[in-house]
Amino acid sequence: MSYIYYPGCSAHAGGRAYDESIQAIAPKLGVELKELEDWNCCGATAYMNVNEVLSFSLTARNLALAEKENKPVCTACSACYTNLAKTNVYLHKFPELKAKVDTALAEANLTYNGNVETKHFLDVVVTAIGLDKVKSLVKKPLSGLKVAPYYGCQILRPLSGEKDPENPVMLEQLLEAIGATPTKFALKTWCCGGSLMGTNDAVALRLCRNLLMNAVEDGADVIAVTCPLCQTNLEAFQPRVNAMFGTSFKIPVLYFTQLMGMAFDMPDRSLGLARSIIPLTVRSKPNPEVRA
Amino acid sequence: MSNKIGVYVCHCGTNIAGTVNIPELVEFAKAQGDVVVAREYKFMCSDPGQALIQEDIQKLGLDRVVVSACSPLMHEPTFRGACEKADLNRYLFQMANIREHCSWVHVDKGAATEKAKAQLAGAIGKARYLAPLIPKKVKVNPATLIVGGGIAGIQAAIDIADSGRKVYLVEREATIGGKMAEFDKTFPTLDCAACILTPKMVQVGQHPNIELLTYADVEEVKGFVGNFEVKVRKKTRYIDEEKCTGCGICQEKCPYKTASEFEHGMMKRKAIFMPFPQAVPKVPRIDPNTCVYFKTGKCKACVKVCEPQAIDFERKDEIVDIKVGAIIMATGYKLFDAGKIAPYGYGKYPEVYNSLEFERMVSASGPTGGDIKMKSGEKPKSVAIVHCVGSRDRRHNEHCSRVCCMYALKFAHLIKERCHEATVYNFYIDMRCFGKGYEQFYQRLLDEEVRFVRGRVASVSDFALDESEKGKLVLRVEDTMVGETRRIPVDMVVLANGLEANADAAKVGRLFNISAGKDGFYIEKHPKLAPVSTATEGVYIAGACQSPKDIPDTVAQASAAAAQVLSLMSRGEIEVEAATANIHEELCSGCRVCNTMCPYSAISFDDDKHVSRVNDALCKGCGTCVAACPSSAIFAQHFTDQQIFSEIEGVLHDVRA
Amino acid sequence: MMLKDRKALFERDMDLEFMKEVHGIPGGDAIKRCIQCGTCSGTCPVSWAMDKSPRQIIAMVRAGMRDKVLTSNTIWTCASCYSCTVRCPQEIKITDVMYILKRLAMRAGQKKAKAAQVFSKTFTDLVRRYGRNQEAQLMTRYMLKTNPLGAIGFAGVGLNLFRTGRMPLGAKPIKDVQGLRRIIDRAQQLGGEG
Amino acid sequence: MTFEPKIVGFLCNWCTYTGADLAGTARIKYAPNVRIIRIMCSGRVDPAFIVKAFAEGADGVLMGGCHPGDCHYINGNFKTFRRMPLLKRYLQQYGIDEKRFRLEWVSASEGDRFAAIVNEFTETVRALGPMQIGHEGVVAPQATEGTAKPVQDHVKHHAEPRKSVQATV
Repeated sequence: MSYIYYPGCSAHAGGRAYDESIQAIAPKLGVELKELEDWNCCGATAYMNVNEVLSFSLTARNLALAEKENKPVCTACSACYTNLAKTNVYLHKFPELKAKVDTALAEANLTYNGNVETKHFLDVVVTAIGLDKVKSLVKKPLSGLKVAPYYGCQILRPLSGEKDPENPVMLEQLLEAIGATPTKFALKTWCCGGSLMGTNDAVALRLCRNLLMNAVEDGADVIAVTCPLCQTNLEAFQPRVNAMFGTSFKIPVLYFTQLMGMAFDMPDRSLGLARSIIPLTVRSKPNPEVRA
Repeated sequence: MSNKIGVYVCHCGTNIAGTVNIPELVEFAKAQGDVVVAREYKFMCSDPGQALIQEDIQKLGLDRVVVSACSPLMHEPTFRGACEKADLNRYLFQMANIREHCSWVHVDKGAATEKAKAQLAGAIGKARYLAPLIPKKVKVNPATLIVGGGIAGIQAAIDIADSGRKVYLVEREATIGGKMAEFDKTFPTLDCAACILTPKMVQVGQHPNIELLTYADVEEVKGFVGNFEVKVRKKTRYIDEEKCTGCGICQEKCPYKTASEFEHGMMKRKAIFMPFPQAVPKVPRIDPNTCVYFKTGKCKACVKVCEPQAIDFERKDEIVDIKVGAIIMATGYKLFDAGKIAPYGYGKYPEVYNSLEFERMVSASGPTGGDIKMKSGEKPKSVAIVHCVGSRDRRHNEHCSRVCCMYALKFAHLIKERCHEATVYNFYIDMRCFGKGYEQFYQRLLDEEVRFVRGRVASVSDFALDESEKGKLVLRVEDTMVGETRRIPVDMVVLANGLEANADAAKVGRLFNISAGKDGFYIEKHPKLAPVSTATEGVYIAGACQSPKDIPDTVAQASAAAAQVLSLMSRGEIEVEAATANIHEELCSGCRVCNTMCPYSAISFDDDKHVSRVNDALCKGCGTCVAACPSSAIFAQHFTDQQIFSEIEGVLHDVRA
Repeated sequence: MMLKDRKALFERDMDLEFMKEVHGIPGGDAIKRCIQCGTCSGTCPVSWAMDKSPRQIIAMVRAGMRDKVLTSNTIWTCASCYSCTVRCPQEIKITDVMYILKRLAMRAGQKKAKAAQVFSKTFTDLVRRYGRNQEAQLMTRYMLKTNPLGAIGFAGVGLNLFRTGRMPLGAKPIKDVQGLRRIIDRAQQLGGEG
Repeated sequence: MTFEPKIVGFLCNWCTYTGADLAGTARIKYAPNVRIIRIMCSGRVDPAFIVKAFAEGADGVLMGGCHPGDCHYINGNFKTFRRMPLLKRYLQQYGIDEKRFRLEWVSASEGDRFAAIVNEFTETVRALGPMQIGHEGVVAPQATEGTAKPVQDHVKHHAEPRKSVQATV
């Protein structure tokens, strides 16, 4: 299976470990990822605030570049995913908007006809590759490891590969496939604050507090995430959460791709595990289910 | 041939006159050949309007009448009647639809007037070639079929049967009673549902004029108003209904149990069972999926104890053919599946109940004997009632389900009554208490200190933010009156599910030739003036199959439908369509193409004369055979090639000119 | 000023053009449908931090309260989690409506918009320069522009990210950054904003 | 002044005609170009009607019946459907662009859909431009009860699959 890979800006910064672990496991899964040539920032949420035409034009440039390759685009950053998918929908739904975007693209001799399919890497793994393939690659199942399956927002909403964005199951299914035990995690689709951490940290920190609390109360050993921004907010800002709420959280936050790599028994370096601020100490435990 | 055509243009108040230039249309009509008089009037359908026509027929000796007004489906009968009163054969009348098909759907006055002219010219064109026809009369079979044994079907059945006429009541389940049988109290009077329903059920069961066909489905409907032929499949109960005395010993002795559908799984029932003690008829049925005999061929515990030897494992379905003159559809509704709204946690949290489950819980004859308690056995200290679950929601049902506000209030009252110290919340978007005594009931609940929070609940979760929420179900909702988001922890959540059409409503409707709307509810002939009739003559609708309804409205509709049926019956005979097909024997080549074309096998073949013949008692006048006849030997009376060609020339008058 | 002594809101002071303006933007007309049920606010994970709930904002737009809407912190508190959008029983894309209002507020140069405005501007400037976002620069520049003191709080975080090689400081532009800038400038002009 | 196509619509009484009535009661606005002729069943529509309409100068013909399975007369619409390929071939023989003719199933509850179809078809026909009578060479068939006309026969033979074989040779 072959995709055009859109790393997104954070792949070279906050989300390096995400990018590294994806590059590591993709070949094993039989997924060919060809990085999009000369891609640009998708605009995240910031551009939407400034200028609609502009934000869609930015994403459209990436889609236009991808269209030349005529392969589906795959990204692992939820914000990038939403921007790419949403651009497709909007350009299709609002012709007058598309007209403007087209003129803008013309400035760089680009055209986009709306024929690029966009997918989140999690969707690719679970739907396109399939869990059987994943299971077949597991060498060191993460037995007994309790993982809080955190989806966050933009992988699910407004456009999602899931049947019911209110009640997603992909991540749980994947975690079970690699031998881990997903926790209930009532807040699994709740927001971590996203970029509010920059503009309104008091609010974002409280959201993170609730998520961390929920995960810890469920007895999770680690939180699995699908988005670099969630990872940074939940991990890098844990000390600030503790400072603000007098809590003492110290729970690792890893990308689902890193957990997969661990189960595939791949070297830590290749998975960027060293980039964890809060490292995962236990990798597997005597599985209560097994004992019972 | 020259005619004397009279043309009458209706203003319909401003409905037509507001868009179509009436004087221009009248002038246009006058200019058409054969038209001897053209008039306009505010409301042609009114008595003075009709008088206008009748006067002209008599004074000017009109031999054709054309009315340019609303849809013929609306007023053709009216004007045909008017003509006939003036001794002009009804089939010499033609209508041009310039309201539904013109003034109501077009904005540009010029264009609308042009189209109106074309429609009128078409009608005049057809009128030129109209021929008088004499409608045949056929006897009306005095029996009635009622589909659905809920309160609607029961009421209609009794009303009709009491008049001394035969009623066949077909019910899909093994007992009549429908949804109402599951209820405890009824709003706003709080009289117990069973107390008012069961006597009626018994009455139906014993009524000499009512034949009950329970655990049965209608499989085929043929014929037309006055003479329907219906095939009903009585699914086997593995019980001989004649022999069974309903003693119920088999039920006691049967060793195998499963979850009771009637109690929504909150209680067990046997493999041989009656849905509930008051079931009518008092005949159990065996559920082969639970009965071990069907798996292992052993047991037969029930057979051993059945004195009248009514149990017969070999018993097959039986097909019953019935003939009736009229049909009433009373197929009811289905409760919205709350599981479709994930954030409400139905099916996820044990203390989230849907409305019918709660009805059973509060019912004295239900699983808890009427006690309101949690799975733990304790009484809840706080209960949340959530309105509009699956109603007023574009993702599910756009319509308001009409009864939820009131039954939610009823629930609140019953909780207050049985768990005095419990706090009860109602979360609503709008309180809709429109019926007689309903607003007063709302007032009463306000006095009972039920907490009303105006806001649609966003989510129900067991995630606790602090001690006060631990072990509770937490509702997150905006109190829209305050404009603040609230987290409200409760012990129990009751969902006020909306009402929706049965999953197979459209399919069933097709059997009876009636259509269902996008929402799945059956479409009435006219929303105001013919609410229980349908587009198919002789088929009527009553109750929640037409739209969500409370019990009073359902019963009223049922009696209305019964009245429609009785008026049909008392006429004794009805006129059937005279516009049938007719074969010119001298032109018929005897190719028999039409024989196979006719959907009603109304065309037979005369082997001696080697020609086909139409049996006009069976012919419905669809005209399929006419279009197929290779030698133009068949006429569709009132829709002849000549009439339609002339109509075509008419609607295209402006191109030809 | 006279407004002060008024008790009621006078219809003549309502800005009905505002409502039309919002309706005119792709996705904006849907708010005509709102039945004020409050599902959006009840769903919103940050509604508790808003001075007006999303539902109230929609009501205020329909009433024509331009200033009250554009000065509310609500639109800047929205985290774009789209929870309201997938739950609204009237299928109104509330998150997109918030974007619309954010842009109108920025154009109106509202004070409340400042933080987000600076953030967005810093962000967009960086993208205009490099074609990609540089988180390190974004954070530092933004912090210094808004509240240098607040930066201290982030210092620890930044340090950790730096230590784990997650905040590279070097940055080089993408190949066709010129073409990208042309797109940006044209789009900006077409959008008639920013 | 733009070309306003004149379209003749043959609507079956039970579904499409009622659906059009619903569009009316719901006040759904649509293009005024279709002049409606009511027949009891789409099965009644003799291909000769359609040819007649074109011959009289119609720019398009719209035909509406009940959805398959919903026919008030059990299966008249199915028989109509079976005639269509032959009708289209027939139109071609007369040099009439088959895009000028459309068959649609519209139920009694699809007022909005009826309006949409009328608008769309009107635009299709507008794009095709006016029918060139004579040019597209159509002979107007006449009513033929009693005396079968050649055109008529031709249609009718084609109209009936089982006869078409011997008719075409």
